[in-house]
Amino acid sequence: MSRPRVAVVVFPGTWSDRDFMHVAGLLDWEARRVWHLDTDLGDPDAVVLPGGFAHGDYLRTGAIARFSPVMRAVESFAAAGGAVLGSCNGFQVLTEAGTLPGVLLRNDHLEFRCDWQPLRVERNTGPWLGGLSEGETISLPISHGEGRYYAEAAVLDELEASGRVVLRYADASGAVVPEANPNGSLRSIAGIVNERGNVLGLMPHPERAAEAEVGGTDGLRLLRSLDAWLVAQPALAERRL
Amino acid sequence: MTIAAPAERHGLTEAEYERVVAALGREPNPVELGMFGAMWSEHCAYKHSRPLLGLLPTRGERVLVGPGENAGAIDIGDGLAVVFKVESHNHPSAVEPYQGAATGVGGIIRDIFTMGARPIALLNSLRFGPLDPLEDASGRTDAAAATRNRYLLGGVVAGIAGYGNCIGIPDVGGEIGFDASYNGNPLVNAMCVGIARHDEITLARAAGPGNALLLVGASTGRDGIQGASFASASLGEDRDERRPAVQVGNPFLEKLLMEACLELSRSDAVVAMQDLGAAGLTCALAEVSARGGCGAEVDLDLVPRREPRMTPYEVLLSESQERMLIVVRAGREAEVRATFDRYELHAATIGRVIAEPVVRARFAGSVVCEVPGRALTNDAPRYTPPAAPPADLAVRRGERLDDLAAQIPSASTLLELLASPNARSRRPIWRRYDHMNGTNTVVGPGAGDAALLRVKGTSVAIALALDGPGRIGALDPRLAGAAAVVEGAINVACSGAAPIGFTNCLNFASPEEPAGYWQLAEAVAGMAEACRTLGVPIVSGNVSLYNETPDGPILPTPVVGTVGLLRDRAGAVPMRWSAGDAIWLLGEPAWDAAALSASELAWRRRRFGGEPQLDVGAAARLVRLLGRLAAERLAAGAHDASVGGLGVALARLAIASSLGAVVTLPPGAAPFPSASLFGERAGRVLVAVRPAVEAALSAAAAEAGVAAFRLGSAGSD
Amino acid sequence: MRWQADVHVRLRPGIADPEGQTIARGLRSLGFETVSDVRAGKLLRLAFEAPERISAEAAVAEMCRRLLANPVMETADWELRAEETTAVGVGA
Amino acid sequence: MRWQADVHVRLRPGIADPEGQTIARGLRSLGFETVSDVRAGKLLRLAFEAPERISAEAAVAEMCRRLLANPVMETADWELRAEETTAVGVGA
Ligand SMILES: Nc1ncnc2c1ncn2[C@@H]1O[C@H](COP(=O)(O)OP(=O)(O)O)[C@@H](O)[C@H]1O
Ligand SMILES: [Mg+2]
Repeated sequence: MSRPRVAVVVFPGTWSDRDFMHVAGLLDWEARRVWHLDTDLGDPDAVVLPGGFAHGDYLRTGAIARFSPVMRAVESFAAAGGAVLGSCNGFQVLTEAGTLPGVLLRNDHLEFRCDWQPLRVERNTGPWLGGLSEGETISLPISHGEGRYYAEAAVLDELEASGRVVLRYADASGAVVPEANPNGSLRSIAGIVNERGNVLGLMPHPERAAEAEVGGTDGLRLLRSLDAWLVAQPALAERRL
Repeated sequence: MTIAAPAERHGLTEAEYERVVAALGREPNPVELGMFGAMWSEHCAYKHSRPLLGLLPTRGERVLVGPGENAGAIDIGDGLAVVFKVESHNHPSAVEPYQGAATGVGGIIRDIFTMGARPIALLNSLRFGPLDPLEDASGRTDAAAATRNRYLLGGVVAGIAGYGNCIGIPDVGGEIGFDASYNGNPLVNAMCVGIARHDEITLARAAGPGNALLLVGASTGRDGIQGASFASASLGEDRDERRPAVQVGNPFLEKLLMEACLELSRSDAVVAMQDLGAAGLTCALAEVSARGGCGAEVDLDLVPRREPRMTPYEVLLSESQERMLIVVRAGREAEVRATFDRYELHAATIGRVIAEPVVRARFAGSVVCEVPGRALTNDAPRYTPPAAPPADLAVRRGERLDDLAAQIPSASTLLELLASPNARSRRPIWRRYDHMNGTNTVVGPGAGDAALLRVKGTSVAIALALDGPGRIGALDPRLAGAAAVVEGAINVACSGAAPIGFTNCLNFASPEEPAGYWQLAEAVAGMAEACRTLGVPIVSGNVSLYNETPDGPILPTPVVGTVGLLRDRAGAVPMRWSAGDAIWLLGEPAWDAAALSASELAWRRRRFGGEPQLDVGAAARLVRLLGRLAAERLAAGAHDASVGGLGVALARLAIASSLGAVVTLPPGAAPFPSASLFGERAGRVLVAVRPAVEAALSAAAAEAGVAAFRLGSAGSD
Repeated sequence: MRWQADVHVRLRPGIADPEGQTIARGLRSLGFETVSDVRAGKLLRLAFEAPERISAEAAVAEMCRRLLANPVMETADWELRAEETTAVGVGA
Repeated sequence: MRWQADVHVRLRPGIADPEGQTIARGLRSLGFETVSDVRAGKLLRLAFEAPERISAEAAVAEMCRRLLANPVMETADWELRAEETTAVGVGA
């Protein structure tokens, strides 16, 4: 199969696009930046919404970004079942846009937190998690001031029941305990997927964990999941012939 | 027109006023007087420090740009340069810690991208008064002062984090210290490091009459008017009246400015770039034109404003943040403007470069100022005031510490030092900074003596450290200057890198007091000597004077930023030992009682005197040896002794390695065991060595003329 | 006609408010021991134009709905006044 | 007696307000083109006790001065009401 074509969405205050582009090189993806004012994603196989402070994160993270012209294209791409990854600020934008439920509030300790964080992989379905094993503990950097996942109890129950809570903050042994929760997220939620499972939102930064030299490679494994998923999508494969 | 202000108001003395009249050949008008007041302030003109700075070595084979531009630049091979500078924002942080620190970070980042370099790292050096009255052995900190210090620390760290995290530049290291002399006068020094291709380095020299002057970024408000003169006065009781409108940073806007300017630095449509900092538009116009040997003519009506009814004086001296002056080749404005448009930035053409070497501004049709750029910059007065050591210095230096030094060290003393504010873990600070953005951080904060950043696309890493000298300055400011340089060089050398350049920030009290000027002069001389001995130049820096409150001056605090180069980062040396490693101490031993002077232990025991020492020549040999040990893969781990001496350094290695060690100090340490274990004399490094190469290590040390002692081995519980 | 609206954005009851809690703790440690609760919210003063009060009200409501508050966690109410007059109306 | 105070912390006039500016730009790009200005501030709802209105007023004033607003760049005003009554007074 040809190289995955990945659109990396760039809002004015986005910065992880540069790191995603670097990792795309390691993964041999054909990645392209798409400016937030563009209305056309350029027919990609997957879309990434990277970390940053889209519009300075003034008012609320992602509040203004969700109205950017590019978001209409992202939403219809997602609605059509395309693979979408929102990391950190990208996750915040997706919740503001209503593509994913809930909201990310200020960390319970009120501080920004940057660290390596163990995560338990709860589900390994969908485009982004297939390369991981259920129940395994991976380590990815977190770097955010507003990552406290919140949703009403009924929404949380529905997420749990449908297996859409895919990543939880854990300790090094994989135990999901309050002490390992870096921001006060309800039910230690670090990542969720939409109903169809094609859209993943997570607070951690997989693109920062792609080389041993800078601390780890679990992020590379996560991102590489896309390749196999694309091959397994008959509709996509056909389109790409 | 503005109200006529007396020369006094602008901080100029009568003699300086006469000098202005002589430079202009006439009386200045009120606007011009305000411009001179700001430009001839200590902050902009370096009146008391410029003659001293001449002592610093600034040249070297690798130096591409030395002092005088927005930042220094040094060649690191592969057609790349490292561009860096450190700057203070002490006074603004004392008034509004969050915004003061945030705008300090914003300012130093602008200095780097103005040069056409992409910022890849920030570091910060901080000083505060004690957070708890019980932590102040000098007894000068009451509960209210401690509460204020906690508020300042919280605000400053949040401000550094707020700006750096938002703009997306990792903060990879720094240092922090506490002493009662910083009560109410914290120090906030921020360093920024960027990488540029040689051919994209952009200087701030206007040229080509007819070229356009573009003002880009934030609109202009009444922010920080007279900020330069504020920064040049002590934080006295009248500081409320002096207080300029607090500047508020906008890292989001600066991100856009940065991306646009970096894109433009690759275009030949841009002749020069200059950021607007202290003294705002006045300083930017004066500096670009003076550097370029030409002039500038602007129409102040074209400056986008945030507030109504601003006077020409206010427009010329506003310190609104996130603004850049861009000199654009005539006829290419549309193209440059299109780039700024793409980043949703407003760019206004406010004037032109002219051949005549003056800064001329119009407002509502008439000329409101016409001043030679050089008069505002190069012709500022220079002073060499009287210098004299503090009257009680000889007495304090005469204090003997033998009794303390002879005490048998106890585990509880070690624990006390490890937990002391000046030595305890900095994790609560650095985990609030994004230190991984850009995925270049090979060694981040807390993991080594220096941060190590890879340069993508090369085999190279650069090592970064920012260091101040602790309390030595109270007893020997010359040594303090030297110690800051030596500590920086050793910190980068511990990671295997060779130091290639320094930047510095001189934080001192009033130079108008003989003791204050003496401290400044001594420290600069000590820095200069140490740089010469190491053969490493200083390529940029900043001076912050008048750091004092009614309670007294701060400790002399020369802060040094060090950049090291590691050609092959696969050979980086970690701060760690492994089971079975032999542990060696390299460097001149400090087994004498004087090694305790100015140490954390002595201070905690209310022993504030003594005669600190440092053998800079030996330290330079050690730095070179460490480079060789890394290159030959002889060192498996390294860490230098600093606060808390060898004792704390050993404990830190044990913690970092999750593995203990058994060590025995050599017989020479016996007479003064506490000094040997807790003395803080710089120039000593602990090295972990695989047993197979111990002989090679000791031969290399002997050859380098570096003293070496085998202390024990790791892993034997 | 020019209008000024003071929009108050508050966290929904029941949502944890660590910022408010921290301020409450700070106040108590400063000696204001009776402070039992603090809730932190946002205050936004908007200046805009609209032909008449009814359309001004509608505009503010719409701005709140679309951007200023996220209904998952926040509520908004406002005070609207015509500039250069003192009439005050309260909406929600 | 229990009191509730709504404290409004605003930036002093003339102090730059990047958050307000960004929100204003956001509103304009959503089609609310007449929005000329937004100033962002904080809204703090305090619950505390004080024997009577006069001491309650004094307490809020003191809390603002000592913690809630930095006078270098902010001003504070408030509305104070006794809980379980509807009397409203305005202070500054
Ligand atoms: N203000 C700060 N900001 C960021 N990192 C810091 C700060 N202060 C200290 N650090 C980091 O914490 C670690 C320990 O610092 P320090 O105690 O000064 O080390 P040492 O004395 O061993 O040289 C270093 O990695 C340093 O970069
Ligand atoms: Mg060190």
